[in-house]
Amino acid sequence: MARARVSLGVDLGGVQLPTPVLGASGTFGSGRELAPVLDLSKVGGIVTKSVTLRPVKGLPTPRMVETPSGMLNAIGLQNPGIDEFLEKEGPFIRGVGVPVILSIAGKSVEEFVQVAMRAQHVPGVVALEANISCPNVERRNQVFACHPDAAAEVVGAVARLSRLPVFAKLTPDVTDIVEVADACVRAGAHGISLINTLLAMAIDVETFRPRLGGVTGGLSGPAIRPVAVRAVYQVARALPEVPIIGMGGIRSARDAVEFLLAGAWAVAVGTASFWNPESVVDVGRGIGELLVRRGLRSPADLRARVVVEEEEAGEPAHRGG
Amino acid sequence: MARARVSLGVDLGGVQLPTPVLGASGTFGSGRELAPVLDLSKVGGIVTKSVTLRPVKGLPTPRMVETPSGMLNAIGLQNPGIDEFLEKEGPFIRGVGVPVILSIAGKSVEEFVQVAMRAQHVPGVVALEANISCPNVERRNQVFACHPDAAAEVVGAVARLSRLPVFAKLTPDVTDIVEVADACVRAGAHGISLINTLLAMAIDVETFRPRLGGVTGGLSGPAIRPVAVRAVYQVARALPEVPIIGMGGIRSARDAVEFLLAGAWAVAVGTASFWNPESVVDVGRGIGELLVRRGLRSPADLRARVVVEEEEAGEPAHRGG
Amino acid sequence: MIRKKCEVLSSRRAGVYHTLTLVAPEIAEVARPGQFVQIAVPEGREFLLRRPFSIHEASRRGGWAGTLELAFLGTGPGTTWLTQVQPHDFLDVIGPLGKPFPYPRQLTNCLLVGGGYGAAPLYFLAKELNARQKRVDMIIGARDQDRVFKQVEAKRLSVSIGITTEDGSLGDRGRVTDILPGMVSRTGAEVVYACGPNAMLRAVAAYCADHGIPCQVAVEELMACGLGVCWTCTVPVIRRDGSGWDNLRTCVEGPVFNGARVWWEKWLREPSVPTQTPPHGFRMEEAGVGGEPWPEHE
Amino acid sequence: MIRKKCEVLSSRRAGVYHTLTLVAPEIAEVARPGQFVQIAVPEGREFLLRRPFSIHEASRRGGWAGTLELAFLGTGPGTTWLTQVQPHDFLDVIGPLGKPFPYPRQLTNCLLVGGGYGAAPLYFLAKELNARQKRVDMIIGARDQDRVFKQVEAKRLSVSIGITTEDGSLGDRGRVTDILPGMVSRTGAEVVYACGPNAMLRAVAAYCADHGIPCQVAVEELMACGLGVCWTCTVPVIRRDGSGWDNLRTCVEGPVFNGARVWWEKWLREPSVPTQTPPHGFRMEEAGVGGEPWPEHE
Ligand SMILES: Cc1cc2nc3c(=O)[nH]c(=O)nc-3n(C[C@H](O)[C@H](O)[C@H](O)COP(=O)(O)OP(=O)(O)OC[C@H]3O[C@@H](n4cnc5c(N)ncnc54)[C@H](O)[C@@H]3O)c2cc1C
Ligand SMILES: Cc1cc2nc3c(=O)[nH]c(=O)nc-3n(C[C@H](O)[C@H](O)[C@H](O)COP(=O)(O)OP(=O)(O)OC[C@H]3O[C@@H](n4cnc5c(N)ncnc54)[C@H](O)[C@@H]3O)c2cc1C
Ligand SMILES: Cc1cc2nc3c(=O)[nH]c(=O)nc-3n(C[C@H](O)[C@H](O)[C@H](O)COP(=O)(O)O)c2cc1C
Ligand SMILES: Cc1cc2nc3c(=O)[nH]c(=O)nc-3n(C[C@H](O)[C@H](O)[C@H](O)COP(=O)(O)O)c2cc1C
Ligand code: FES
Ligand code: FES
Repeated sequence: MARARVSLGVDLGGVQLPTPVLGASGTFGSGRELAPVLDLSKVGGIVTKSVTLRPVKGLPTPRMVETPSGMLNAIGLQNPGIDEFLEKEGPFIRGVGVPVILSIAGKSVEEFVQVAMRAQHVPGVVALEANISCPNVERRNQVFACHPDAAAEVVGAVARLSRLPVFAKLTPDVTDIVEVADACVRAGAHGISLINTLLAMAIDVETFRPRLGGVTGGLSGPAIRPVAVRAVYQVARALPEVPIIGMGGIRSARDAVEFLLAGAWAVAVGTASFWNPESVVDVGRGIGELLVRRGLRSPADLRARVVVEEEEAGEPAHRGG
Repeated sequence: MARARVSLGVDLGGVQLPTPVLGASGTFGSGRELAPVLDLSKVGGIVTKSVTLRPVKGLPTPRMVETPSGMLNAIGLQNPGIDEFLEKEGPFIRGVGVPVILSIAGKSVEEFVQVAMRAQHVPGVVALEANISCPNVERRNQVFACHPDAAAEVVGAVARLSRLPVFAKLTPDVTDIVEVADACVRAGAHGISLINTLLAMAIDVETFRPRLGGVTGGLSGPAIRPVAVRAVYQVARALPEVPIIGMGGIRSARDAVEFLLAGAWAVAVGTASFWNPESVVDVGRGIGELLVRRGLRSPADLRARVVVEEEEAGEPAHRGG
Repeated sequence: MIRKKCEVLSSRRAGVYHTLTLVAPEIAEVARPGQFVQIAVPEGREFLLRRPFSIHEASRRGGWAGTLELAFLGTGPGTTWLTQVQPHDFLDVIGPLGKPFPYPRQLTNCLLVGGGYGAAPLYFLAKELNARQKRVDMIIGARDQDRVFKQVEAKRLSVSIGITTEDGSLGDRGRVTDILPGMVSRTGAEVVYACGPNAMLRAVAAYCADHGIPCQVAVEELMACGLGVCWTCTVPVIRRDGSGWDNLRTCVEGPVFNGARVWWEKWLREPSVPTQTPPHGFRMEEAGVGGEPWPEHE
Repeated sequence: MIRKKCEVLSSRRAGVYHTLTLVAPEIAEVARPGQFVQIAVPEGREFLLRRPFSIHEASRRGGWAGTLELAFLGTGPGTTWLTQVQPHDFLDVIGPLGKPFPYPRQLTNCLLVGGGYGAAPLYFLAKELNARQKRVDMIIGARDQDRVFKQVEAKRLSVSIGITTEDGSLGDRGRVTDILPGMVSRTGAEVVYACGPNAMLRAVAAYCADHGIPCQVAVEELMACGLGVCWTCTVPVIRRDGSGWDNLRTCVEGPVFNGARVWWEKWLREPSVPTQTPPHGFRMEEAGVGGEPWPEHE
């Protein structure tokens, strides 16, 4: 009865999801790989592994390190390139029956645009996610998402030329993430995906070698959740009208609700799928139960509902110490 | 015999420490509080809780939240002000017999300078640590360490007017930490302390309220170690001549050695002292044992020894995904 | 403050509560009622911080000499783990920590008010007060019958006891503050000691302040270290001379505070806090602040 | 690929190794030698990822029907925890994963080479090969006597066995590759299967490639998921047509690879890698690549 009135569906400004919980890019494949251990019909959607224009072989192993409550990865965006990807995964995407957000990556504005143009006509793909938080080799030690103007350039070009809504995927490794998000939105981003991994490193104290073939890598998992919730809170306060897909360390419905309360419109589960491939479904179900318990009707009823008293409010400053 | 040749002492460009392991600011008091459970004569040094010009009452509780492999704190720099601090702690600092680095904080360049002037004449204080990664209320949502020029302004003023070497304590919440570190050094910083906590947030999913009275807070503990090691690695590669005090999630000698290999000249233990108040001593002893085992003579023999092959080298870029 | 690896002598259930007896002669020897210990959690878990527990019993003499007893509820990961420790396991314990309950100088009639597991330290206190020829009466409050903590022992230690449960399953239905006035007049209470949920302490302290009864409360606040170095555990307390207030550390200046001096409105964050300045001094006068009925803490 | 909560039937020590028997009929039914399972670690720990383990035995018939056996060393936190699981505990298991060892079409003489716990999957393989009327001989290598894995069972399953230990405490002093040539000629080996440390596999594969002996190796690489979605577990493998190479996933396209097609120099990162292009094709020819002696994996 109470349950009957609850719907898990969310509307990301026109992008309809059956549940607010997506499989995060690079941690869910295209969904196909997990089908044997997961009821795909129950996921909110799938964000594909980022695809580039040409095939990328990626970085040498080791490509991962376990760290306290998290892990580092340094894959280097290995992927078969957009053409082979569409050939191999297109039919599956068409038939999977849940919304697919295709994640695109590239080293130049031009490459992003070309991938987007090829990707946008695949039935089943409801949106693009521009992974601008990946290595930009044209400007060393930089990623597009580290600079509002560079980010806007990429996202703007893709948004102008593609018929699909574009989510800009941002990194927390910036001085002012709101500034970057704002620039992306002004440039035409439909929404913002937060957060990508944190740039990090681990060293083997026996061999003195970096524990990743790529030397540095991205930190993910529960360890980063508080940073991700903060990023979502900051961006949601500044851009309340902009759909936000929140992620970073989510492994339970309670974790996900933290993101919704902070201002996310939907969430994505990444690393948690590695140990519990059913996480995306479990988290969705758990959100439903919580809604019932609270007498709420929709995940949207939780959005940005965090209670911050006026005296406390104001832009968050660093309170450490 | 082998042990006999090993010395744990390190020289931070003139600042001599008996061991490379310090108690981190805000987690070690002035050392006095921990004396009953810790042999202070065995620590490498003490970095005091940050002191401001006037007394600060700090933020409302709750002031901490436990998070996966870490914790958030939002103290708001509660302290009695430099005058009462020196009155209360001066005698102890004078007599403690290990180097004390006095951490200073403020809302303006002027305040930093005034605190520094009062602090510098206390016997036992061997250096100042300018905590420029604390809230700067004159520019909301900003901390000095978020902007190279602001950071340089503060550090430069303190360095010019104080007879003590100044370490600039930086936050990882920036787009380019090397740029900030470089600006501080050019302005006269003697060394760099990395890292302060990451800006983060947690929300109570039952009450919908932030779990910190300060709304946002700083993430510390093992969870952030890979971010800290990366920050030290970046700064050490760019500024090999500059003494670096590395910290962030250190709880064992192996953790500490990661920082030394990445380029730290010394390390500080923060959160780990909360569950093991003897951490600072245990980590120091463990480094000594590792030196013996490796047939090395000094912690300096580990400094920046991480082996990065040329093909791999180049500025670290974001490798996530 | 002593740090020791303490052997677990026994781990028992007491209703919904668990009690743990530790072999800790050095700590038991110096422990006083109201103080607490910090217990380290096992390595390799995703939670790291020590957990604070009041000292329920500290036996210095007799068969259990040199032992500490703790009583707790298995709620989150830390206390759940603690319910699973076995006899002969060793725990890393730091204690005794914090300021104990002060004993009254002249006054003799003491009323002890405990809520939930908050009653735990009051049994240790009752024994010490009895040993000092004070009259002890007790009020034990809880949500329901199962949560009423050790009523039998309470009866043994006090002249009279009152019990309240929110569901009325035992004693009077309601809260401790409902029967507080009656108990105060019946027992001629001159001093009140309270430990339990902060909201309960606030209500007890308010009543005592309004009626000029000296009141000591043992509070709880989140603690990262328990050793005085992190400043996460503060409570706003009004200065004895009324000149202002300070955020004092529960782990060092507390957990026992003068109930009349805790600035409850600010601490427990009523949205209705009108002002940032402390409430005017009269309460403190009535509560005998200034000429307090007990010696200042050393 | 099946996910099940599997009851632990037994947990035993075998020298320095531990063996775990799990009730897992669905997985045992379809498991083949060379495949592995991913075991979830308990919640609340600071390590999160599943641990991969080769299938040492899969009993489909007889007394132990429907069980899986794993063999492992307690090294880090995950395997140390696993040594402590008790009978009747339940483990969250995903399997069978990866590509199994292919069986030769016509060739009959099989030499199985195992190092350390790497020998574990070879016993399962030996049984399946025997069941197919193949001749099985084995080489078991280890650091020392205690690390020689189940030599008695090895003897039972093979026509002859050779043992090497680095300290000479059992069998020949040295490495498996020291006795490999002799064993090959003595047993008339036509096919080699190897599992063990990657460095050992590399040496075995090099010998086989140089002597034109088809060689299948089961490799190890760090795995975050084991399910094919994270791409952390890749190994550089030369294309069958020699046209280039690809980073293939150990958990999907492996862990069993054609030893002649693995680009060892690149994978194991010899500083001496001269070039970024794969070694020229001749090895692959000799190793019979192209016209491979076993059916391609489905
Ligand atoms: C001085 C003092 C004495 C205490 N005495 C007792 C006692 O005798 N019996 C008993 O059952 N409990 C007592 N508590 C509360 C007890 O410390 C918490 O219940 C326990 O720490 C919860 O840990 P957890 O992992 O089970 O729960 P979690 O909620 O997961 O703990 C998360 C974090 O919050 C802290 N925390 C949670 N609840 C409390 C609380 N109520 N007070 C302080 N910190 C908290 C924990 O220490 C931990 O750091 C006392 C607390 C204090 C401050
Ligand atoms: C296909 C495959 C089959 C395996 N079969 C066996 C077996 O039958 N018996 C056995 O004892 N071990 C086996 N291993 C190795 C085993 O998975 C590791 O020893 C184990 O994961 C170590 O976990 P830990 O927490 O004890 O060590 P840690 O070093 O703390 O593990 C840290 C991380 O590194 C990974 N890791 C560490 N060592 C290895 C390794 N050698 N290979 C892959 N990942 C590793 C862990 O999975 C974990 O993610 C196999 C590995 C693979 C890839
Ligand atoms: C409770 C707490 C209080 C802190 N207070 C200060 C402070 O006053 N000044 C400062 O520079 N850093 C402060 N820090 C940051 C630490 O010095 C250290 O940089 C950070 O915690 C990372 O190290 P860790 O992970 O070992 O704790 C504080 C950290 C904690 C946990
Ligand atoms: C192994 C791995 C690969 C990833 N690959 C990508 C990728 O290709 N594109 C992308 O946008 N994000 C990628 N990510 C980042 C995740 O999508 C997600 O933003 C991040 O991991 C934080 O969420 P989590 O903590 O739930 O994993 C990857 C993460 C992991 C762990
Ligand atoms: S808990 Fe750290 S100061 Fe009280
Ligand atoms: S371990 Fe994830 S793809 Fe192989």
